Amino acid sequence: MSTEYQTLANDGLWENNPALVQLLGLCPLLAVTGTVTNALGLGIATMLVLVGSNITVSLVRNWVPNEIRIPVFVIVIATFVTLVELTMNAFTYGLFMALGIFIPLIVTNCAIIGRAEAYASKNNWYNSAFDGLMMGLGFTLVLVALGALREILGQGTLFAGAELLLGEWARDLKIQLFSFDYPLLLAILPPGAFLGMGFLIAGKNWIDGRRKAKLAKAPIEKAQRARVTTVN
Amino acid sequence: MSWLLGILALAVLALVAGLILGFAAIRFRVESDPIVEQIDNLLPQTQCGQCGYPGCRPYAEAIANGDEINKCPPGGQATIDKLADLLGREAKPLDAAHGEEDVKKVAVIREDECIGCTKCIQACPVDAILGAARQMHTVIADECTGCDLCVEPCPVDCIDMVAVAVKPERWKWNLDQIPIQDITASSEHSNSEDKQVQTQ
Amino acid sequence: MIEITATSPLHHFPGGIHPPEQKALANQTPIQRLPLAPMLYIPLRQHSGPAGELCVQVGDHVLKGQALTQPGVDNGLPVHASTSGTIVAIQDHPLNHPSGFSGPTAYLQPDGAEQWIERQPIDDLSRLSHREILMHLQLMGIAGLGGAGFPTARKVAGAQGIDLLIINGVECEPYIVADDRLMREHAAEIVRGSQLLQTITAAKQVVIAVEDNKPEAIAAFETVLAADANVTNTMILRVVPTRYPSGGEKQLIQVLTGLQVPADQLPADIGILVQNVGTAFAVARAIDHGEPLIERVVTITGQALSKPGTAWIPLGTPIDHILSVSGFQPANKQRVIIGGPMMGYTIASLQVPVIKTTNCILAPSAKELAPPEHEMACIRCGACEQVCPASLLPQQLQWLAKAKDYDGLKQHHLADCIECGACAYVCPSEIPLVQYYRQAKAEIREQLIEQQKSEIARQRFEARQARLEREKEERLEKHRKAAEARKAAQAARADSGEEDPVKAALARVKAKKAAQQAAEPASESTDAPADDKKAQVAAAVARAKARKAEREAALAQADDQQKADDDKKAQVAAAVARAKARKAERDAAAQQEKQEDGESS
Amino acid sequence: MLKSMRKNGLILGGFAVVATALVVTTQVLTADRIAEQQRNELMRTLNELIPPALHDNDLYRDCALIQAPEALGLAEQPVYRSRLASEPNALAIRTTAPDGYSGAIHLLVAVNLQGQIKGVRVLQHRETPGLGDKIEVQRDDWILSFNGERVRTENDARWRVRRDGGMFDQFTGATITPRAVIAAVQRTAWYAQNNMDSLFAAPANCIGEPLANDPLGREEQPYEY
Amino acid sequence: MSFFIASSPHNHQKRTTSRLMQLVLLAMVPGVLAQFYFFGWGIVWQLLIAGFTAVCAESLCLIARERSPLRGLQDYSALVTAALLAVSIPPLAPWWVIVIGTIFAIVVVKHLFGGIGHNIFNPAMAAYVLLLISFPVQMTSWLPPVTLSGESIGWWDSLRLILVQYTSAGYSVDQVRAVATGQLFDAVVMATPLDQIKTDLAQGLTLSESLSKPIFGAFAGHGWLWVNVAYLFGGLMLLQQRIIQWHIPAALLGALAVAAIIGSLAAPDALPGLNIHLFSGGTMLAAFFIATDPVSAATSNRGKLIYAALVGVLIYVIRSFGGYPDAIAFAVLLANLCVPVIDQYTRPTAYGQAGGQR
Repeated sequence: MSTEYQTLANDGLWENNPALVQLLGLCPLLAVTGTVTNALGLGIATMLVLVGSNITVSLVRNWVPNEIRIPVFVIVIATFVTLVELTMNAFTYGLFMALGIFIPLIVTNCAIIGRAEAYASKNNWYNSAFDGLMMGLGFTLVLVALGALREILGQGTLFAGAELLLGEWARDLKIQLFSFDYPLLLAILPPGAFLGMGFLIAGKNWIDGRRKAKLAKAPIEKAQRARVTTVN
Repeated sequence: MSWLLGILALAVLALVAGLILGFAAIRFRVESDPIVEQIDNLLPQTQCGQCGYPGCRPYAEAIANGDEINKCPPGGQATIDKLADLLGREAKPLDAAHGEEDVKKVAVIREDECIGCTKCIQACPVDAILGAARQMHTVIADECTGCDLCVEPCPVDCIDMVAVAVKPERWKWNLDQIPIQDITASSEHSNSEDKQVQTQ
Repeated sequence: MIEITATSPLHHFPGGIHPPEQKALANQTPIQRLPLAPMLYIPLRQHSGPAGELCVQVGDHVLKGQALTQPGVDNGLPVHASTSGTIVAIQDHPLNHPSGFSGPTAYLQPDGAEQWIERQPIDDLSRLSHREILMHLQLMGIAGLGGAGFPTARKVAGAQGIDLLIINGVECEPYIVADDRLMREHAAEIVRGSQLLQTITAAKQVVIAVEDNKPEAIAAFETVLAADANVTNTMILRVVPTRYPSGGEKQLIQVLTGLQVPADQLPADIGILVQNVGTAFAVARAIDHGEPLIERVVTITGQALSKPGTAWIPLGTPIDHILSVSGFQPANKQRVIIGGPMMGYTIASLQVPVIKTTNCILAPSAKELAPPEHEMACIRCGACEQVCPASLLPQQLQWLAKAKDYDGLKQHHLADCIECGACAYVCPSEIPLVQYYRQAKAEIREQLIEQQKSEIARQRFEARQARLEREKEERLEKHRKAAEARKAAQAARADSGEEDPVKAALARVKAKKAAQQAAEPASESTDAPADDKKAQVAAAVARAKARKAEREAALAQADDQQKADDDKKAQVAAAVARAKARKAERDAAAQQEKQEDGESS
Repeated sequence: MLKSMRKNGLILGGFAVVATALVVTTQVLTADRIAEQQRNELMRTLNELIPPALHDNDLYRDCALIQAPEALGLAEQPVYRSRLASEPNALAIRTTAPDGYSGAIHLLVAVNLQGQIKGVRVLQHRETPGLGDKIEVQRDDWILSFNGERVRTENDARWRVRRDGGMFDQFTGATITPRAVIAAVQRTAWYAQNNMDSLFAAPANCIGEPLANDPLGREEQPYEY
Repeated sequence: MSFFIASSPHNHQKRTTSRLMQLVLLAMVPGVLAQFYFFGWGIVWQLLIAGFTAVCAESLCLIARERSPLRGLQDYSALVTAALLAVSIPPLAPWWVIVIGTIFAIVVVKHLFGGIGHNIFNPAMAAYVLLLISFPVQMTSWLPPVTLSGESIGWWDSLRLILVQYTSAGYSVDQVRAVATGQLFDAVVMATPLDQIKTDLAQGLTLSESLSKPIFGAFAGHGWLWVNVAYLFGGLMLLQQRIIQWHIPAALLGALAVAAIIGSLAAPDALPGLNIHLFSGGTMLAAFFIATDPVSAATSNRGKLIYAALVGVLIYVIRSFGGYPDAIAFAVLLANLCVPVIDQYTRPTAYGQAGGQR
């Protein structure tokens, strides 16, 4: 794996994670992360759209004049979202129902148009595809983490309703970790999503801080100083 | 038939939008902001080159073209914050590779050692050194930016970078740095050696 | 047109506090004269503004009232010998300043004779021009005795034809009673000074303002004013309610007139001038008696003193002398405060002298003024906002100051803060708010200076670049001309047709010479002969080596204390190297001299 | 300027055409599959209440839209009719309880010819999670307590929560929700009993009307962030 | 011996934050006593648990933030938060309710926002809302006042109910309540007067029918009236001691009263009147102890008036038309959100900034 791909992967999954760092796509992120299944479903949908739109935008980037690039990106993204929506409707009907309005809302997820604008419109298609994949994966991971957090705290389960996404066999995937007499409703309700998100971001920053503290001990390479004046 | 209509409608819509955008692109073009000026105004104008560019203005141009904003040790964190504010970028800590923030200094030539080679005069970016060939040189302290570019060219190593002495009227109220006279020694006029610092 | 009558309503300024007054400690006894200190330390700068130019030398004998400095090119305010005696030193001495810095100070050893210099009173003001009167005030060293010590002549010069002259006898800060005692004992002279100031400024009206907690001072003024029918037309006494900080210039103006001085203006801009009673007194002495400002009333108070009171103190008297004759019993962590408890500053050394602005020396016991406790977090209770006389948002300013948001501070009008300390006084979390503001103000001021300096640096840099560019072009131009000359020569040769070897060679040489001359800026090349250069370089290298050795030696010393022997060796080596270097240098210099002699002869 | 306008317009138009064409194609390809999915989903719920053994007609198609504001709520509600050997057998009626704690509760009530409740399911609600949401069959058995009950009179006093002297439990901390559900089921059952014939006779004018947006019976509300 | 350098002013009004908070705690005593009298030992245990949890949470947070826990605890603010939360929740709520609430208040609402002085929201009220939406059953299970049920639960049984949810005789909270009340009253559902009205109105009863129920007594609800009077008394003590100023209580109660009068004139049979609004629920506690929290309230006097009036109106609106019977917490939190805006628009004009009026 070349460094280019490494950088892309690191950016998408951690350094420049669309959800944790760029704070993009919060609307679906906070709304559908009640369970891991929902989170995973939306994450995969977003990832598909992201990869598709990134490839397409990258392929057409040289033919699109600057002035109309945004409308073109929007058309491309809207098309992919509709395709994904129709496909999910046809093949994972239950999940489609559960995710409700949030599938079409992917079209307004700024993470997607953000990547189209920031990366795909300046790079070749295979790099863009990889970037889309990594960004999508990063987004999905955050969704799933938040979903797991809220599902465990709110219901004491994991993978409840996995059959909606994966078919009937997945019904057994559900893990009942513990059961409450009184679930922590806050975790299920939208404020819980905000709090959970806050804690995830805090966690990431904390880890970054620790890593940086370790890095700081490394010796610093002196940069070349320019001579402003010439001395004969 | 309905789908054909859909395609047609969208195509027309897109066409119209494209026309409008094409029109707007030409009609409402704005000249770019003189951002370099604004950046240059924030830089400390020491002209020290520690950023890797020959002078503050070249660095300002580089920043405008996307270079990092944390390469200016004389400006320090305050300058970085202001640049971040101006450019809407994230304020980063000073890049240690370019040096560290230091107290303000001026160059002082040990005049009895100066051989009058004029090398420092040529090195000074703000013409703050007076002198002529084989004459003793001296630094105009008020004009010196403390860039220390004159130190290295000096063949006899007679230039020192000295921290600027603070005058009472430019004192910054750092009470905890005041040396306290020991009260038992208060009757003696000489400065007692064992100064004790007592802070609130 | 502002007009104040004895019955016109008083106004309010927002906020304000009522700290315990503690004035009875020192205002019960008349103003004393203390024994003269064995040495006076007279700082050359005792006011806000540039220092004067020194006009005495070490060893000079000076008379009482003799100027030690004169205005000079900076138009500074002179200081005078407070008594007769000898100048034994002029050197840095701890300044009467919160920073604890030292500054140039004249050490005056009194001879005890109190021999006055010849005084030149002004009998008739009308004989002198306005300019001459102001010059006289400046030469007498008069500065505002109430606060910052702004030169009175300059303040008065900026306030011509004003509506209202306010003589400030409010003295609102706890403990301080210097003005109180002065008003009680010298009301007539204060009124006289006020009249003089009125004449000088051509003010239409004079108001003497006194706080209602000084009944004796009020009575004294009433007696004086009643006795003189002339003054009652234009001069009235107003008694203002006791509330800190009503003695602040801006607050007093608001109380008396209901007007506010706009933020970027001076009181004179709205037709008002405020002078302290002490200043009025000093003006009277300076004009009627020709006495320069060499002493002032100082409040000596606090429970760490057994004999508090007020005294005429010659400027330059060190604090420890005053304290010791007042029965100073210091405790551990003793505070000695110059000024009052609200706005005064602690000093770090008792050697600091009394200067023109010193109105109070406060040595409190820990019981009466408890030392500050730990700063706790701000709970946004808003108490500070309720007491701020400038209607600022102290707590907001505090957050901004802590965040170093200087632009935000400017927007919140930090500059309008008068540092009265009311906010910090009421703060339940004991946040030293004023300290934060002062630091922020200093930082803002510093940034402004830096910005101006950087602007100058930019101009100089750009000018230099332009100059270099110009020089380069000139050089290129010379090259071009030389080349043209060569070409012309060639052309001439070609034109001549026949091959004249001698001519051609000559032309070649000429062209070459021209080119050479063009290439080397003649003025710059003052190349010393080779041997001189060599010597110079040798000397320099030797010196550099010596310095290196020295540095290494020093390093070694610092690094390893145990290796004292090595150290010594290194030191010796360094010394030897240094000596060698010096010798080489001398040689080089001698050689150079010779060379130069040779050249000139 | 004209050149730029023409170029931009044509490119954008071209993109629109291609994109729309793609969408249309996909839609054509998935249409059948989607319809089937919707049907399956509907049948699953219906079959829970009226087991396949009790009918041999196509419930999915034997659907009538009925408007009965008094009993079923303001909207037109689908009624699915189960027939065995062409004989009327049972009804599944969608109904609305407008007076839930946090708005309307949508229910599906199955009644047999005798007016006996075959089963009740909550299709959609916004009751407080942890309190009112015990009306969901996934969370509590409470909704099953209707099975086999019958409404005897129009104001049958047994059809109350226990605290009001009826026969149904309430939940700890929430009485409004059960009250609303009980009242709605009662109204619906009473309506069905009295209009059995006309309900079966109504023309089948809806096919596969979806019961709710959310088969879990719980609506994830589209909060507007 | 040495000198001491300090910045001016050197004298100081000796009323520290610690002292202020202590006095606030002291002023809560009458209210707590009233609650103890009417609702039994539960309040005492809740206070103890909350106080202990608050001290622990505060210390841990301070240690985690590398500050001295001893100095941090000295300001007593954590205890005030704990006390406010403890008096707000039902006396027999399980222990983990108050523990979760207190930890949330201290850790999330206070320290994650930067510690005392930096929290935008009133910690006790934010925690109350968290508990209310997370554990609606526990948070709405109030006991009928002892004076009404005639039977009190002993200190030991109260503790057992809080810790293990069963008395020594094996009764659960619900059973105790049912036994204590003899099924006289609503044995299961919430028993506060405001709750009762809301439930009754939802059931179709008229206001007067609801008010004729025994829980209301003569004026504004058994027990609750006296609890409110006691908090009013404590609040007046704070006013007299100048710990708080009149602006917030006056504006809050005034706005609430005006709204209540208008409401009951407009719809006498659906909206309860002045007496119910002022002396039921947590009105007095809110007016004198909660809304006056300096950290999350507006700062200028004008700002305080606006802020508190907003709280008053919000309390009325939410009580009358919202989903929850009492509305103190929501109203305070919503008003907290508005504080920066209020502060911005009630900024006094600084000296000399008004433009030179000569």
